[in-house]
Amino acid sequence: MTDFLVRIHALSVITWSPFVGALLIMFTARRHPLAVRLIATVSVSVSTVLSILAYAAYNRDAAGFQFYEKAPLVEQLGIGYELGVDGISLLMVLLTSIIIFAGVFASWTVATRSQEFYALLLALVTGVYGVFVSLDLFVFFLFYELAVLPMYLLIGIWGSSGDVRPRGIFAWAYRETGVGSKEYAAMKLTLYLLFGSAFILVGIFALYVSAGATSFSFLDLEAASFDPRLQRWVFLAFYVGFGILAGIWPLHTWSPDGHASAPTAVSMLHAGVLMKLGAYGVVRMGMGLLPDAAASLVWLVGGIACINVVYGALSAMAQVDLKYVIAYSSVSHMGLVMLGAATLTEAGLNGSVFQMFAHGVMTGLFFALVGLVYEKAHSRAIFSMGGFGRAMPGIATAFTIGGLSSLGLPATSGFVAELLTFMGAWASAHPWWLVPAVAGTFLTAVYVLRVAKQIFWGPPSPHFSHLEDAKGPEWVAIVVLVAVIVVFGLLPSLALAPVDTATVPLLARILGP
Amino acid sequence: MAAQDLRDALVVLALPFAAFLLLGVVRPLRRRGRLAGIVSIVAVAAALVVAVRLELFGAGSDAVGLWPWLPGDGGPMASVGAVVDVLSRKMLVLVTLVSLLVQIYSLGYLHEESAPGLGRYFAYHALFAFSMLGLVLSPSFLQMFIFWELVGLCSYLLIGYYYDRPSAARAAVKAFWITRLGDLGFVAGIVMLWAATGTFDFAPLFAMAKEGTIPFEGFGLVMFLIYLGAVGKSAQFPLHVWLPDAMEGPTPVSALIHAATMVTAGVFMVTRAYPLFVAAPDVLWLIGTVGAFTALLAATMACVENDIKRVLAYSTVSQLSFMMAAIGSGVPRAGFLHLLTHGLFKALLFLGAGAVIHAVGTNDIFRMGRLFRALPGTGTVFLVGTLALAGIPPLPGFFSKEAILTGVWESGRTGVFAVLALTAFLTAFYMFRVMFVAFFGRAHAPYEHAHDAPPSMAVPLWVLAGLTVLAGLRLAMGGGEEHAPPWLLALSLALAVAGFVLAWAAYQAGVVSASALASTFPLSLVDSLARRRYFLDALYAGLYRGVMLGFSRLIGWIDRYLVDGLLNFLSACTLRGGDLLRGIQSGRAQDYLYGVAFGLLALVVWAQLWLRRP
Amino acid sequence: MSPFTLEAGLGVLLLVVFVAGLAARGSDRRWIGWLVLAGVAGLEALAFALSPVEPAPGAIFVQDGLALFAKRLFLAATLVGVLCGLAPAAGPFARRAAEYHLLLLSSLLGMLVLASARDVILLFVAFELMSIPLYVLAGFAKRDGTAVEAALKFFLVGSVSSAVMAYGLSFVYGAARTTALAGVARAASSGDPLLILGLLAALTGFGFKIAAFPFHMWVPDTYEAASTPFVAWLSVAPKAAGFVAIFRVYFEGTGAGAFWGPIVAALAAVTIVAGNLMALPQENAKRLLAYSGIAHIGYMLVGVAAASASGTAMVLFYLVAYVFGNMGAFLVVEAVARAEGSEHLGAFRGLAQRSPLLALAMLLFLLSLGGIPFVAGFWAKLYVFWAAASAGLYWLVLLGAILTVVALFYYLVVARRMYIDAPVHSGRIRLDPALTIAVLLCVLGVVALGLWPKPLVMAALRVAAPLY
Amino acid sequence: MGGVGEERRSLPPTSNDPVGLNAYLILAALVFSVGLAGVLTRRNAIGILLGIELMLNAVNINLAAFSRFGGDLTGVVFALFTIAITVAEMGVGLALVIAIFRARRTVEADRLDLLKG
Repeated sequence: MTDFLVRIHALSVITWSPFVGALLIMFTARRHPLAVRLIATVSVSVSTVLSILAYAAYNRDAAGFQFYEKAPLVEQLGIGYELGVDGISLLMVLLTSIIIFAGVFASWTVATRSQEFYALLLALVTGVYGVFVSLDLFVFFLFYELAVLPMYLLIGIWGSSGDVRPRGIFAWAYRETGVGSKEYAAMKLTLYLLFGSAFILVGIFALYVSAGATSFSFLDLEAASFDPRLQRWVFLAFYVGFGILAGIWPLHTWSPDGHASAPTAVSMLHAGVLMKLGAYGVVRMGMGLLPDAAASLVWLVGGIACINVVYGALSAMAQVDLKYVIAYSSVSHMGLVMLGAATLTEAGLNGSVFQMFAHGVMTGLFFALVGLVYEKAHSRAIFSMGGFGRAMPGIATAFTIGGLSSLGLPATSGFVAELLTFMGAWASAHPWWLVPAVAGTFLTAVYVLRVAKQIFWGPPSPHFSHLEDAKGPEWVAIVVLVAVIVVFGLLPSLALAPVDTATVPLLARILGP
Repeated sequence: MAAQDLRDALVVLALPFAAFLLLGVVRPLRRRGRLAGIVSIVAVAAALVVAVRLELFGAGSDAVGLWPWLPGDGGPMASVGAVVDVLSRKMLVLVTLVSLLVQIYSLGYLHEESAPGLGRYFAYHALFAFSMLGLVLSPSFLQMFIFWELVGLCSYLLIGYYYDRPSAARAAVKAFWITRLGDLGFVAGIVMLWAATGTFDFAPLFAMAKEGTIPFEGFGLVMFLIYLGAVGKSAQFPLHVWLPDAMEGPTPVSALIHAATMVTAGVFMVTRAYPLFVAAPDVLWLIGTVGAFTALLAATMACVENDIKRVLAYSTVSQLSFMMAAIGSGVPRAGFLHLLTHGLFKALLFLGAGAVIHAVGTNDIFRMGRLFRALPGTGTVFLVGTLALAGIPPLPGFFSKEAILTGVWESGRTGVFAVLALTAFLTAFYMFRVMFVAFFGRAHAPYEHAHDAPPSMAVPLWVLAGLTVLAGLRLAMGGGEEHAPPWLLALSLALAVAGFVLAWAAYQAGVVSASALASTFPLSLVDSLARRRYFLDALYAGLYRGVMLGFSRLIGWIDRYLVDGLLNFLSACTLRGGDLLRGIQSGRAQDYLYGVAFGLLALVVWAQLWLRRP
Repeated sequence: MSPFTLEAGLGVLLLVVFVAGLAARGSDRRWIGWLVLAGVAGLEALAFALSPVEPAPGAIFVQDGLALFAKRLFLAATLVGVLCGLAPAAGPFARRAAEYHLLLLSSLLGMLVLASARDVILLFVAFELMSIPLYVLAGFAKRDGTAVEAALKFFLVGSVSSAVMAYGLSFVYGAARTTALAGVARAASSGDPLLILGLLAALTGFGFKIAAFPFHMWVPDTYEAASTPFVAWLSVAPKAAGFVAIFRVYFEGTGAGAFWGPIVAALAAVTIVAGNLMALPQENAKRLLAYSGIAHIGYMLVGVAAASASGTAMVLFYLVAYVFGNMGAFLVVEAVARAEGSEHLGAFRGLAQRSPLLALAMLLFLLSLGGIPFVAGFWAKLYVFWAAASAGLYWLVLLGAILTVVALFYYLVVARRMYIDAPVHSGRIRLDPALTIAVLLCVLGVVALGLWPKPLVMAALRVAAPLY
Repeated sequence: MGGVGEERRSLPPTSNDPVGLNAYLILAALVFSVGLAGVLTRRNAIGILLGIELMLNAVNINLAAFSRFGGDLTGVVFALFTIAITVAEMGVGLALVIAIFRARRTVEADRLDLLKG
C-alpha cells in the first residue's frame, strides 16, 4: 500500500486534484450546474480517499516524514517542490479532506455563479493541502497565499452581510469603513491575513539567510542551529504571522466578521482548517525550527492563549447573531489549541493537535448547520428564532452533538482534546493555565446550550414558517461530520497514535534530551 | 471464572448500547415509537438477567479488564475497561432493574406521545442505561468521568424531553450547567491527580494510598475538586438547585435518573474512591458537614413544597445527603446500603406519584384529596414507599437510615448526628404530609375519571413495592451487621413516629394549625426562607444574568468597539488621510510648481541636516 | 559592432516613418503604426542580439550591460505601447498616426541615448529629447480641453523641473570642471558643496521624470486626460529611463552611496506614503493607477536607497515587472473604456461576467502590482525589500510592507468591482485583436516572471555589478 | 562624501576681469530666482513661460561663467545646447498655450483646474 501511494505521488495527487477539478470546472462545465458539482465531488473524493489511504498506510513505527517527494525548482536558491507528511500534518490533511468533502455537499445549493464558486473553492483547497504537505518553506508560503487570496472573492461574492451598529468612541470609523457588510469582512480578512503573511515571509527569509542561504527545505533548516537571539525574533514573527491566522488575541477580529460573512463552505473550510493552519504553523515552524525560542517564549503563547479561551467564550456569549457565536467560539477554541501547544508536554501537544482536528470537524459541522438554518429561515438573529427543533429535528440533533463536542462532552472528539490540554496545562511549567482552560469549557457550555435552547427548543417562533429539515446532499455533510466527531471521540487513538510519533521527537528537540 | 464475570459485565454494558445504536441509527425503527420501546426494554431485560446471574452466581472475586485508550510515549496515558466487584455487581442489578421497570412503566405513562417522540425517549433511555452501567463498571477516574458526563447528557436530554415547553428547556440547561460546574472540578481534580501520580486507574491509586505515596502535597485540593463533581451530580449544597427543577422531565425519568440512579453517581463515586478520600481527612470532614447541612436544608424545603414531585425531589436531595454524610463520617457501607434501598423505594414513590399525576392531571397536592379511595392500588404502593422513606420498620429505609445514624454516632460527629436525626424527623413529617393531604385529606374536586394505572404502569409499581418489602424483610432478618445501641433504634423509630404524628395532627386531624405553626418564630423564619428556597435560585439567576451575561456583554462590547474599533479607527484614519492628502492636488498648475520648489527646498534642507549630523 | 547600432537603427526607422507620413493619404493612416511596430520589433530583436561593448576610457556614450538592459526594456515597452495604439481609435490618432509615432519614436530615441550617456551634456540633451515629445503627445488630442490642460501642466512642471535640473547641472560642471560623468564621479569624492547643490537640483529633474513625491503632481492629471495607450507607455518607459539616469549620475563609480542613500530613502518613504494614501479615494481607474504608480516609484526608490549593486539590480527587476503589470492594467482600462465609454471604476462592474479573460488579466496585473506570489510583482517587492534590509533600512522595509496592505486595499476594490458587483450592462465585451495581444503579452510577462524570475534576476545582478 | 575642511580647488582668478566668478554666479542666481518667482506667481501662462525662459537663461550665465573661469569651452558648448533646447521647449509651450486658448478660451493658469484630486 505504501509503495503504491509513493509510486503514484499520493501527496501531489491529493494536493493538485482539487486544482485540476477547478480548471476542469472553469473550462468545461460552463452552464451545467450538476456537472460542476460532480466534477467537484470527484476531484475532492480523490483527495479524500487518498488521504484516508495515506492515513491508514502511514508507518507508525518508522514515524518521521513519509510519502516523501522531491523535485528541484530553483536549485541555485535551494527551492524545491518537496512534500512529505508526519503524524501532525497527516492528521491535518485528513481534516482538510473531511471538511472539504462535507463542504462540497454543504454548498450544493449555491445558486449564483456556482461554476466560479466551486472553482475558487477547489483552488483554495489546493492551497490548504499544499501548506500541510509541503516541506519546502518557500513553496509552503506560496501555497499559503493561494489559500488566502480566493477568500476575498468567495466572501465578497457569495457571502452575507450582518448588522453592526456604529457605537463607542470609534463610531465614526464604523460608518467610514462599513463594518458588518460582506465587502468589509472580505477586505478585512484578506488584508489582515496578507499582513500576517508578511511576517511569515520575513521569518522564513531570516532563517534561510542565516542558515547559509542554501536551502528552503524544512529538513535542512531543522538540522541547522540558529542563534538564540535570532530565534526569538523569528519566533515572534512566526507567532504574529501565523497567530493572526490562528486568531490569537488581539489580532483575531478578522475572524468573527470574516466567518460570519462567508458562505457556508468557506466558513467551514476557513474556521475548520485555515485557522488550524495558523496553529500548525506555530507548532511546525515556530517550535520545530526554533526550539530554544519556543522554550523561552511559551509563557507568552500560553498566556495569550488563556486570554483567547476566556475572552472568546465571553464574546461568543454576548453575540446575538448565530454565525458570530460560532465564529467567536472558534476564537476561544483556537486559544485551547495554542494553550495545548504552549504547555510543551506530550499530553498538551497531542491535545493541541487533536483539538485542531476536533475543532475543525466540529466547527465545520456548526457552520454547515448554521448555513442550513440560514438558508431555510433567512435569519441569523438568534433571539428571533425558537422551536426550530420540531421542523428540523435532524439539524437540531446534529447541532446538539456539535455543541457537546465544543463543550468537551465525553464520547465526542472535543472531550479528548480538552482533557489532553488540561493534562498538559497542569503538568506544564505554568499550572495555573488549567484555570482559564477549565473556565473556558464551562463558558462554552453556557453559550452553546443557551443558543441551542433558544433556537431549537421552546415554543415555535411566530416569525418563521415553512421551515424544513436538511435534505438530499446536505445530509452527507452532516452525517460525515457527526460520524467523525463521535468515532474519534470514542477511539481517539485513531488520531493520536500517529500524532504522538511526531510530537514526542518535537518535544525532545525543544526540551532537550 | 473472573474472566467470565468480566465478560458478563461487558455483556450487560453492551446490550443497552446495542439498543441505543439500533435506535439511533435506524431511523424508521426509532420512529415506530412503541416498537423502539420494546427494543430497548428487551435489551435492558436481558441485561438484568445477566446482571442478576452475575450477582447471584458469579465468581464473587474482583475482576478488572483494561484496554489502552489514549496512546502515549511509553505506554498508554489512559485506559478504559471494566471492574467487577461488590459495588459494581450490586449497582448493575439496581440500574438494570430500575431501568427496566421504568421503561415498562413509560410505555403506559407516555401512551399519548407521538411515535417519533417516543422513539427518541427510548433511545435516550437506552443511552442512559448504557452510560450508567459504564459508570458503575469504571476501573478508573477517567472512564468514570466519561460516563459521568454521559449520564449528565441523558439527564439533560430527558429533562428537556418536552422541549417545546420553555420551563422544561430552562430546567434542562440549568441542570446541565450546574452539574457541569461541579464536573469541571472533577475533571480538574483527576487531571491533577494524574499529573502527580501518572495514572487515572483506581487500583494503582489505591495501592499508592496504601503504601503511603498518597497523600502528596496539595492532595487535599485534588480530592476537594473531585468531590465537587459529586456535589454537582448528587445535588449537594450549594449545587443542589438543579434537581427540583429537573422534575420538568417526564415522571418516569425523575424516578430513574433523578432519584434512583444518576444522582447517586456522586455517592457511588465517593464510595468507590473512598480509600483516597480517607487520605484527605479534611475533605472527608467537609463531605460529612455539607451532607448533613444539605440534608436538613432540603428537608425544610420539602416541608413547604406543594408540588408532589418537588417534594420527592427535595427528599431525594435530603436522602442523598444522608448518604454523603455517612461517607463523610467514615461509614461508606451504610451510605451505600442507603443508596441501594433508597433507589428502590424512591423509584417506587416517583412512579407512584407519576400514576397519581397521570390520574388527576395535577402536581399540586392541595388540589388532590381522598385519592386513596379513587386509586387504592396506587395509594397502597405509595404508602409502602412513604413508610420506607419515613423509616418505619420493617421497611428497608429504617435499616439503612439507622445504619447511617449508628455509623455517624460512632464516628463521634455529634453535630452531624443531631442534624441527621432532625432531618429524619422532618422526613417522616413531609412524607406523611403528602400522604395525608393527597390521599386522605379533603377532596377539592371530584375524581370520577380518576382510576388506577393501566397494567404496564401498575406492574412495575407492584414489583417495586414488593421488592421494597422483601429488601426490608431481608435486612430485618439477616442485616444489622452494625450493632446499633438499642436507644438509637428507639430514637429512630421515635423520630419517624413523631413526624407521622405531627403530620397527622396538622393535616389530617387539624389539631394543630399548619399555618399557625409556620408563623411562630423561629419556624416562621425557616418557613419563609424555605419557601423562597433560601434565595439560592435567585442568587444563581442573578449571577447568571447579572454577572456572567453582563460581563460577557461588556467583553463583547470591548471586542467589537475597542479592540476591533481600534483597527477600524486606523483604517478609517488611513482612508480619511488619503482624502485629505489628495487635497494638495488642487488642479492648479502653479500649485504643482510650488510642489517642485518645495521639493527642492526640502531636499536641500534634508541634505544639510544629513551632512551636519553629529 | 558600433555602440550606436540601436540608435542608428531607430534613426532609420524615424526617417522611414517620416517619409511614410509624407506619402500617406486618406484619413486613416494607422497602417503606419504597423510599420512602426515592425520596426520596433526588429530593433528589439537586434537589442537582444547585441552584447555589451566594453567602453573606451572616458567614453561619453557607452553600450554597457546596464544600457543594453535598459534599452531592451524601453523597446519592449514601446512594442506593447505601439501595439495597443494600433487598435481603432478616434480622430486624431488615426489621421495623424505618422505624427504620433514620430513623436513617440523621438522620445524613445531620447531614452536610448539617455541610457548610454556618460556625459552631462549628452544626458541633458537626451533627457530633453525624451521629454519634449511627451508634452506634445500628452496634448495630442488638441481639441480635447482636458487633454491640453493636462499637457500644459505636464509641460509647465516638466520645463520648470528641467530648468532647475539644468541649473544644477551647470553647478556640477562648474565644480567638477568637466561634463564627463566619470569626472563628476571623481569630483564627488571631494564633497564640494557646490557639486552637492548641483546634484540635488538635478535630482529635482529626475524626481519629476520618475514622479517621486512631491514632483509627481503632473502625473494624475496627465494620466487621466491623455490617451490611454500613450499613458500606458508614459507610465513605464520614461520612468525606467529616469531610474537609469539616476544610477548613472548618482551611483555609478561615485562611491557616494552612503550620502545619497538616506536622501533617496526619505524620498522613497514620502512617495510610498503619499502615493498609496492618495490612491485610496480615487474613483477614476487611470487616476488610481497614476497614484499607485507613484507608490511603485516609491518602492523602487527603496531599492535605490539601498545604494548597492543588489539594490540596483532589484530596481531593474522591479522596473520590468512594473512595465508588464502597469502597462497591462492600463491596457485593460483602455479595453473597458472602449466598451463602456468610461474610465470610471464603475465601468468595471461585473467585468468578470462580461469578459472573463479581461477580468482575469486585470486581476493578475493588480495582484502583481499588489505584490502577491505567483506573479511578477511579488518578487519585485520581495527583492527590493531584501536589498533594503541588507542595507540596514529596516524602517523603510517595515513602512513599505505596511503600506503594501493599503495598496492591496485599493487593488482589491477594483477586483471587487470586477468580480463581486453585478454588471450594469449585459452582453459580452468584444475585444480588439491588437489590444488583446498586447494584454496577453503583459499577462505572459507578469506570469512568466512570477513563476520563473531567476534568469532576469541574474541578468539584472550582472548588469548592476559594475556600477559599484 | 567628505565634509567641511577638506582641500578644495578654488577657481583660479582670471586676469583682466574686474569682477570674479562669484559675481556671475550671484547674477545667475538672481535671474533664476526672478524666473522662479515669475513662474510661481504669474497667472498668465505666457508669463509663466517667460519665467521659465529666465530660469534657463540663468543656467546659461552660469555655464558661460564657469567656462570662462574654468578655462575650457565645454561650458559654452553646454550653453549652446541649452539654448537650443530652450527654444524647442518654448516652441512646444507656446503651441500648447495656443491650443489651450482655442479649446478653453483662457490662458489663466488658475482656471485650468478641471483635473484635480
